[in-house]
Amino acid sequence: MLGRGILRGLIETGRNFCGSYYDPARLTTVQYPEEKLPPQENARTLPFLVYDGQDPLAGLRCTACTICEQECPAHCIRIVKDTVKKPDYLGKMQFHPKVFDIDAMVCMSCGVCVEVCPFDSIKMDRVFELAQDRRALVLHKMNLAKSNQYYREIHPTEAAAVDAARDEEQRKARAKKAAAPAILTP
Amino acid sequence: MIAPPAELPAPGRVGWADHDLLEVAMGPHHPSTHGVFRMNVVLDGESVAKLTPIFGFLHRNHEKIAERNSYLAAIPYTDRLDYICSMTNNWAYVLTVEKLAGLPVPDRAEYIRVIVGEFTRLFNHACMAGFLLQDMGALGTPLMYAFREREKILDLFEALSGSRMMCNYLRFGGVRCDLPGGWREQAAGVAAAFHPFLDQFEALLSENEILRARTQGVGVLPPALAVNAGVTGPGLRASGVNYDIRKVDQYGIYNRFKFRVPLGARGGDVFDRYMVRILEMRESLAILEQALRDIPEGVFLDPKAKLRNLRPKAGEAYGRIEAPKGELGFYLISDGGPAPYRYRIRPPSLVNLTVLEDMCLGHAIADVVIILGSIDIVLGEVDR
Amino acid sequence: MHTLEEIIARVAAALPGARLEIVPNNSPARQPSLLLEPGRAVEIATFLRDDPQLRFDYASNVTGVDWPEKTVREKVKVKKIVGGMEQEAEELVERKTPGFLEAVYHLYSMALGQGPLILRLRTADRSGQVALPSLTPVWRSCEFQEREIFDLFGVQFQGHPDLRRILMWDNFADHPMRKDYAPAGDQEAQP
Amino acid sequence: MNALDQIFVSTLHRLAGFAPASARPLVSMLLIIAGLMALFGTCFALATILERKTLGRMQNRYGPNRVGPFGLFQPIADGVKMLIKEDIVPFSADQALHFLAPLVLTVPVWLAFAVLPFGRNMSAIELDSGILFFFAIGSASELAVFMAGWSSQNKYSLLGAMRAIAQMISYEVPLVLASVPALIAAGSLSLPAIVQAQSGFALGWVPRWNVFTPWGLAGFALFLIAATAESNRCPFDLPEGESELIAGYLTEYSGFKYALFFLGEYLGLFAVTGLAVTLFLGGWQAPAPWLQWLPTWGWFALKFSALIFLFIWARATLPRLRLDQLLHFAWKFLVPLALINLVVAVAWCKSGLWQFPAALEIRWLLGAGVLAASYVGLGRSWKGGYPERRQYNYAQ
Repeated sequence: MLGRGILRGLIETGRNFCGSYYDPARLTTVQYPEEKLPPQENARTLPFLVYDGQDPLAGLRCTACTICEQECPAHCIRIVKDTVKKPDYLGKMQFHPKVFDIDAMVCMSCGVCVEVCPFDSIKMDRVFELAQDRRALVLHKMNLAKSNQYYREIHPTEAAAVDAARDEEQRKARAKKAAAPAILTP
Repeated sequence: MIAPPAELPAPGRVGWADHDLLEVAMGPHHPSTHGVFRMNVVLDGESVAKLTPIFGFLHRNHEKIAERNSYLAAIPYTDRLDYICSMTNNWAYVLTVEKLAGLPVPDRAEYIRVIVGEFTRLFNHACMAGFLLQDMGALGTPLMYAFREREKILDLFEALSGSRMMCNYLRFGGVRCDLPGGWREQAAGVAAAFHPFLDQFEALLSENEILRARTQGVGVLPPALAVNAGVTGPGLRASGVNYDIRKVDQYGIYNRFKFRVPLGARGGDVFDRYMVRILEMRESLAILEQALRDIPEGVFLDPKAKLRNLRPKAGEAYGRIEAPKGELGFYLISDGGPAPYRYRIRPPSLVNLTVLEDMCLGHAIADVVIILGSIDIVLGEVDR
Repeated sequence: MHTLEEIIARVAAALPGARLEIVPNNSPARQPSLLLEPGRAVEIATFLRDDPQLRFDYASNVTGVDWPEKTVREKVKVKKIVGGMEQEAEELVERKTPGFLEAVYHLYSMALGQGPLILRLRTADRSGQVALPSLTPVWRSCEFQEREIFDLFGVQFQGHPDLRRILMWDNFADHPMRKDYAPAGDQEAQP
Repeated sequence: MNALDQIFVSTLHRLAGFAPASARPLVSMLLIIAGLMALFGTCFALATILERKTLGRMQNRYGPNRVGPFGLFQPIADGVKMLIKEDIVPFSADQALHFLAPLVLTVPVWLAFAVLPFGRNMSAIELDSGILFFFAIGSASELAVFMAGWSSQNKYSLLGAMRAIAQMISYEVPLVLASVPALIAAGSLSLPAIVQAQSGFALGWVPRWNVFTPWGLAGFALFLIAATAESNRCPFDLPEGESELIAGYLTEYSGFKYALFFLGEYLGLFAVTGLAVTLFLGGWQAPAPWLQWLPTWGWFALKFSALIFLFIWARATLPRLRLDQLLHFAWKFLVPLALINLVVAVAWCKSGLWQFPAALEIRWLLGAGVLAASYVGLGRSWKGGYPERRQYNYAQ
């Protein structure tokens, strides 16, 4: 009978119309500024540098090894190595970046730098309200540095795993150091 | 058409003197061309006399970029090829590099790849049906239904890979990270909720007389022309040719799943292409249920897989997968260096457009829009 | 799945005097290819498509590859008089292999479900004679992809129904995908 | 409850009383005009917002709710935006025609409201041939659409205008044919008389509305389909099919002229809905005897908004027909069905004289049978329209 399909379609949208008043599955709008969806734990936007302790610049984990600069697909990271060496969390003397710029206009937040970084010093942030009125979109070391505490907040499971590995290495290094003097004094 | 007064510029007068033909440029700034795609349509009254597609508006020379960067650095760029199905783009590229370098892939990673690949096919076909109806004038209701389901799947992808559309999730020899806790149950829930959505979608559309009147017998693609013109994917199967790369190449672990390949019933018109995609969605759901049920535990990335300086031996490889839009292939030539010597993408959308003019000749201008919608192209992949 | 040798035998039997060469490919993908001489390419292609045994009815992918001149330094055994005695001696010889443009066709058989047969067509050199026979009359799927090779590599396909640029704008002069392409104007904006 | 029912009529007389006796008819007419324009102006504003909210709800979203409580000030915002927007006229456009087109579309539509009976003796003019006047006015909109399409000198608007002309003319015929049975039943062309003919209740509780007779139901369905096509609403919104012709004859219009076109389209819809309510749903008659205490214009408003909801509902669901199918549907399906409906209606009125028992039931069954048979027969004969059901097989 001509029109039966049209009627079934009308019934379908009718059911949706009535359903939208009582069935949450049929009204899926999130009114953005007032209601906000809880951010996913794995979400990633622009990268940031992790620092330990209190002082953002001194506590940076980054050792300016420029692996991320080479591997970045969009070539948006620029690193200038500092001349003086400073001890890192294992006591080894490491360089530190004098200049660490990320051009936020070029970065496509792909996360490749996080994967290739051997020192867990660069991680992906989760903040996505990045609109600003200034055109200064080249993020310098100062704007990039964020505390490990903040990192543990936004990516709990990942941060816990990273911290556990670092503590393990620190413990092994300290145990090696404690055992080392015994060998030196025959 | 009444001749315009002499002093006014003659609108688009075409060479054919004897016929009053009207040359209309549809696109690139046109509401229904699925991106920046332009068609110069020569109209004889309302029916199409000639149609020339024009591409290149979204050309970023992705292949040149990939030939300058390392193998790993090309993966985030493959997300931007067919920007609706980023996971399957990654898969095609990673599959080819694994073929080129001979890298083994653990079982759990293969299962994860099938799961995310089939999820991508689900919402790609749903979006295609939604956009097709939008072109037909159904004010976005089917599109909104399709997008509502797509949002659920994109949330799963964001929980898994970090980003909704630009997933950058697959790596050579596996996947970037394991399934987060509870993801499998959520995914099973979303897959289960997809059946009622499909019934709702079919109730709204497949029976609709206006939809059938507008699409049956429109844009018929004969099988012989389809094969010769290299049309692949649901468009080819709608013409009755049984060629699904998941069954032909059996890449990944598709031979472990039981699923059927729907074929067109009436020689491949727009309605067939629409219905084949709807039936394919049900098959993808069947695969998803099987994959989610028996995904094994174990390592998700081959331990020996080198992430950074992967330098495959000199040689070449052509790998291809059944992407939602057709056969997506990658052809890599390596000269032993860190970057591919030649990096070529076989775009299903571009090759499927070869037959656009053949299907549109003689149809009304309203049908041209629907035929283009039924081919399901994405300009990121056409122009690369 | 026919091995390349069988295919060459069949082609030689059907088209006497057609010279086909096997180009090895030692990557784990094990996909060796067939080098055709451009003169009889269309004939061979039509045979490959229509032969009941082969039926390669689907040209999946058409790729352009640019092989510029390479100076190859090889150690060559040369007889040389050293200190009055004739000896074998290693010597570095610089050999320039001529550059050429190449069109690679990946063929599949949808009817028989057979895997990739790879054909290679090579031009004489990279500047003057860059003409190749177009295989669009045989497989229509090559139409847009051959236009792309013409646009990005500069290979002139003879017999192509509508050879013009497909991606770049029409009055663009150079061919961007060539290895020696230097983009005019500003370099990539370094941060 | 007569006071509340006649509240508008009494206030009108009281206000007209202030004017001198000679000017009284003029003043009362001016008051009526002012009242109608105010009423249907706000009705237009409300309709735009309620349409967008209803469409939204059917698509699992809210619809505009940011401007004012529940988005009710949205029409004001749209109106202001339309006023502020620059009014671009294409250089090669025919200036005079381009300017006149929206006016020629909107002004006649206001006239159509003069004859509609909104309540008991509440129609602006009591014309004897009210429906004739209505259809004469209704056909002026085609001219305006073509003026707009032609004067914009734009390919798309020309295609859109030619489509609009073909569609509107071919749907004028079933519109008129579908309303003729109601006239036969009432035996007069004047709308209040038609409403009067539909008063009273058969068997105690079934109102004597035309829609409860077989020919009335068929006529009502035909009338609604033709009315959708007449007012260019989905599934017949071909003239400004966005996906193909950008905006059809509206492409070159912007600013307030664009808003005028929308006003004209909505008013056309209101007028045709008002006529449908008058002809088939018993105008301002109450549906049940114990409900008659409610004011009559209230019942008219209720039925009116129910029909408007029906149009919005169709717009959310149905895709658009192609031009040839649209014309085929009109001439090969609606017009024959309307003619058959006419024959059944005449037989129905003549058979009122049968005396033998159960005359009413037999009459009903006969009418319904003939109409149903012709509906299915015509449906099957329409090759394009009757889509085949396809069986999809799977590879091995």
